[in-house]
Amino acid sequence: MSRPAAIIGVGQTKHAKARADLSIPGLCREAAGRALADAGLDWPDIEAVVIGKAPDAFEGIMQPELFLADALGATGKPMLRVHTAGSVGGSTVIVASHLVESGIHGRVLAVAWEKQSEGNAQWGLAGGRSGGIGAGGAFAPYIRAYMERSRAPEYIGWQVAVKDRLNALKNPYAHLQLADISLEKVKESPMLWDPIHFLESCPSSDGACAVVIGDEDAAAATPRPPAWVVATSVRSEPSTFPGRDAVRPQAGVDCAHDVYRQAGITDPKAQIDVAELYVPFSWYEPMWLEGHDIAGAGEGWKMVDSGETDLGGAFPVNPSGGVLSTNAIGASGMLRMAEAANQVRGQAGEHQVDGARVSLGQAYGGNAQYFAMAIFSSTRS
Amino acid sequence: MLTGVTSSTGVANLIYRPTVPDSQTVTTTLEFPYRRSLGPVVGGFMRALGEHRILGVRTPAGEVLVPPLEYDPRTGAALEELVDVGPGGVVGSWAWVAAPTRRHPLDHPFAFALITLDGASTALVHAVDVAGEGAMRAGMRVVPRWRDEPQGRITDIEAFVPETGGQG
Amino acid sequence: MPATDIAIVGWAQTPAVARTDATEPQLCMQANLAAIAMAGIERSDIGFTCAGSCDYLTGGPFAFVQNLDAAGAWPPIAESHVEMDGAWALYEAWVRLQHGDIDVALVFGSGKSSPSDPAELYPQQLDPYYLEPLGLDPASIAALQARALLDTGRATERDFAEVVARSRRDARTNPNAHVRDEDDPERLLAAPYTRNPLRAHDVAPVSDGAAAVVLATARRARQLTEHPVFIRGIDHRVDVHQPGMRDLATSPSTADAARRAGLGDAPVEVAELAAVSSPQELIVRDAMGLGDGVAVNPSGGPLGANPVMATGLIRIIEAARRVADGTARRAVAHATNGQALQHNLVCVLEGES
Amino acid sequence: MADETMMDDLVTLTYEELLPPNTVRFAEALVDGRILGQRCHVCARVYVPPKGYCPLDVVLLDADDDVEVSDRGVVTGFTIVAPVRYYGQTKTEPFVYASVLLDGASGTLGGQDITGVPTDQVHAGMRVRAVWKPKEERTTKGQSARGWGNVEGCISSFEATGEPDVPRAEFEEHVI
Repeated sequence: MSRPAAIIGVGQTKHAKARADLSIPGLCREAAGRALADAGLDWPDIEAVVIGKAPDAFEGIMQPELFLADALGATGKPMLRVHTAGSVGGSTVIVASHLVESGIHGRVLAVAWEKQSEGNAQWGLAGGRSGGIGAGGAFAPYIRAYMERSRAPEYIGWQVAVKDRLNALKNPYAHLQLADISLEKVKESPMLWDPIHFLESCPSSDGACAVVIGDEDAAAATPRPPAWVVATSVRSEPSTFPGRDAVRPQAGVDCAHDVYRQAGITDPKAQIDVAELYVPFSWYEPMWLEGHDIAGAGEGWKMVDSGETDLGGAFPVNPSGGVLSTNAIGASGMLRMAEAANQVRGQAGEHQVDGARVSLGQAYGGNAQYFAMAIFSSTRS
Repeated sequence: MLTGVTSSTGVANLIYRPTVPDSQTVTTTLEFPYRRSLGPVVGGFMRALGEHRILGVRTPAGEVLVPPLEYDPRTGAALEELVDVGPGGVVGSWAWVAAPTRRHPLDHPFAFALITLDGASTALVHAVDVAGEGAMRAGMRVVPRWRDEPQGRITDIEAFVPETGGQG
Repeated sequence: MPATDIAIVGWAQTPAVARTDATEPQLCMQANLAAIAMAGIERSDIGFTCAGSCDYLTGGPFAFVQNLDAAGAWPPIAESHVEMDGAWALYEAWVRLQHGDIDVALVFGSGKSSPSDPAELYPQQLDPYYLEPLGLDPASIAALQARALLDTGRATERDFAEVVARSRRDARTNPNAHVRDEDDPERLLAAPYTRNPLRAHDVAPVSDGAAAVVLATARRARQLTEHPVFIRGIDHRVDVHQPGMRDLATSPSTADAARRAGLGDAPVEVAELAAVSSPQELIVRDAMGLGDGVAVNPSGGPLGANPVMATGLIRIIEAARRVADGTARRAVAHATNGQALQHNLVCVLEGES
Repeated sequence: MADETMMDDLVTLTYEELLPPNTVRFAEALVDGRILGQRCHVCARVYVPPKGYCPLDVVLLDADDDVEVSDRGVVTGFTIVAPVRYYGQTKTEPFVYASVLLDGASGTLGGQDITGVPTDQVHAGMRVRAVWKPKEERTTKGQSARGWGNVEGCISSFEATGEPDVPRAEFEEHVI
């Protein structure tokens, strides 16, 4: 009963610390307009709009999708607003894909955004109170536990930080463009949340991302190759409970196995050509490689160390530069999906992985408790 | 059998507590000075207020939307042609606010109104400052009363007031 | 419209009150447990869970994360969340069930409005450039909409009072409602205006509460109950945001959603409408083309209890209840999102034919 | 030249909430020098502070499920936070942010300061005990109404006891 769905258009803003030249509708429309153009469509061609973003307090607008609906051409159409913390951009793509797979709509626009320069994410994460620890403070203990558990050397985190920033130099949309990044610079950057250095952390960005998801007819009519959505999954678990493994959350394991099963993947490392993983702090690259059973226990950091996750490596991770180079929180998860889709469409530009046919997009959120994952393919499975 | 409103079938530990006295309360304030970038259309509108001008935006169909948006809200099409409207206009629907809140633009009773400015195809929501609700009626003509020191906000119009000179 | 029939097989709501000391996850857990018990399922039967809530009601960014505790998310579950009324969570779950790989879904909506003052909070829900700085509050918007309706000549202030009176009378027999005050239209009309042309009683209260629904595919529903309530049609449409750029006296998005949900295909006996002001009920009735023979808001509706973010889902529950108990063969529920009926959902329910 | 017109928007919202009963009991016990948890009557896990339910078994818990736990425990994880400046932030100096698994509890108490040793000697596995404020300074104020209370009104920090470290294997599953 489930019909095929494909990403047929992708758009994103030029991400920056502050897009002071744009209003919030302007930011979202820059991404959405590019996605429509990529798909060869115009606003009236869209049947429904799904909007995702992280907490409303980041911009101080309650349910901002209400004032954004008509900016995104949704008047007279169904509109949904998804909020699953940091994973929301990924969840938004999945909700939109369900609208197509279910046969309800033929062409759906999904938009995710955050304009962090209008407020302060640290303030928001602290619930508006003093003494906030930021996402880094929340995740640092898990990172430390991973380091102890896996016996990974501390330079692994520096390596990821350098790799993703070098990849970002090949991505004109990426916020950070750090041409002079080096292991030494990462190591010498201030310690923000021990063991996380400043340069091992994501920036705070203004940005939006949009994708058009279409059915078979829509995919056939699009000017550029589609990325078929061959598997999607979401998994959530409570934020804290006695016995929870926050280093390798079960929800992340289950979510990964669900998409592998749907896509017929038995050896993810061999069968997936490229992955865009939500890595806001450098250590999350090896943590997710292990947490999603791409690498065995204690083996994820060795993939980093051997260069396997480099753009030219056997299993490239975040060729776009990832969250470490652009973090507009609500958009970040969708950017993973959009970049993964563009890889199998052959539309990733300078950071294209040669011959990519199968890609993985992943987003996580909350206290590493919400997961959204999808597998894209250049061919219908 | 589906019966009952709040089903408690098989649930032993429903511990719903109704309203209780205010013995244990906690008060928190969520406060932040947001700083918004406005873009060309909203920004143009706000800047014009400082010159005591009100702008709308023209659609391809020839309508003039006030307040101006970067897009046609019915189609999503991009809009950018700003044009002067008003500053006078006509009140449509209105609501009398007998007791203003902390957030309202005036600290004494006033009306919120939908005001169609001269040359506009849509209505602007703003405050109308009159002595009492008896002075309000649909079709009345109003003009803006400008704030002395513009702040680049919609409240640079303090309120609309009845047009003097016997019009309407 | 997809072919897969989905049915409502369980539901529950906490009694809505003006203020409770229970936390939102505690409220949600009560509703979820009761709905699951009523459906006669195990938590492990649930293939998808979707929640609806709003962080800003209690002022906690990520407040919804704690509500996950109430969903039974261990072992981990397939779950989503909308920053919308639970009726839209039900919509998302209904879409998910169309895939055919799962057969049961849990939906819940919740909100604690008591910590905040709507007049202070809700300007934050409006356009941040043109409307929020004016402090435009929900009662004022409702009053602008009310006068727009009065000016068409299609309704009078007495009609508003009649809606309030009927709602309060009906709320009296609803153990989940909490506004059961004055119900004489004459005396209601004698009350002072708070936002001329509206009086305090014309605008819904805000309440604390949660509600939950269990959905199942038709095959599974028939195994679970002798009286499944089928979703015959569900659709939602959004309208223009700026109050001055649309006709507040009509609701084209409601009319369109009703048409697409197949409301007009056969008569309904009961309509549960998420009208949060008395004029809104008249506008929604008109948009749906409901005749005088339709019982509107027999639960008392939002004027009797309005746990924001659950109010729309409760309309679906109240309509389903009347189909299940035989009061109605066919019923319609309406939910709304935003101010002045900006975004509307229509759900048509029927029993086994 | 791009239009970079800006608009300031100070948003101030006030919330007044009732504390849930589980938090009221927790706060009152703290003033009395006791740390309360709630033991799930299904799985026997002890939640500190009490939430009023067990999220794993999805059962509601009430006063009958309250249990007292020790004011001693082990650091299971920590970080040192260099505070980021933002509106309303009063912290300016780096601070320890540790999770403490109290003896008798199944889950940790997050966000605790660790004293009695230099900051760079804080480590997972070290034994600590609560440093109680003088009785007259203890308060029930400062609790959150969101369902998970805190100890700040009555306990100023946890200090190292000097006992031998606890092996990681004994708390591996309680790093949060």
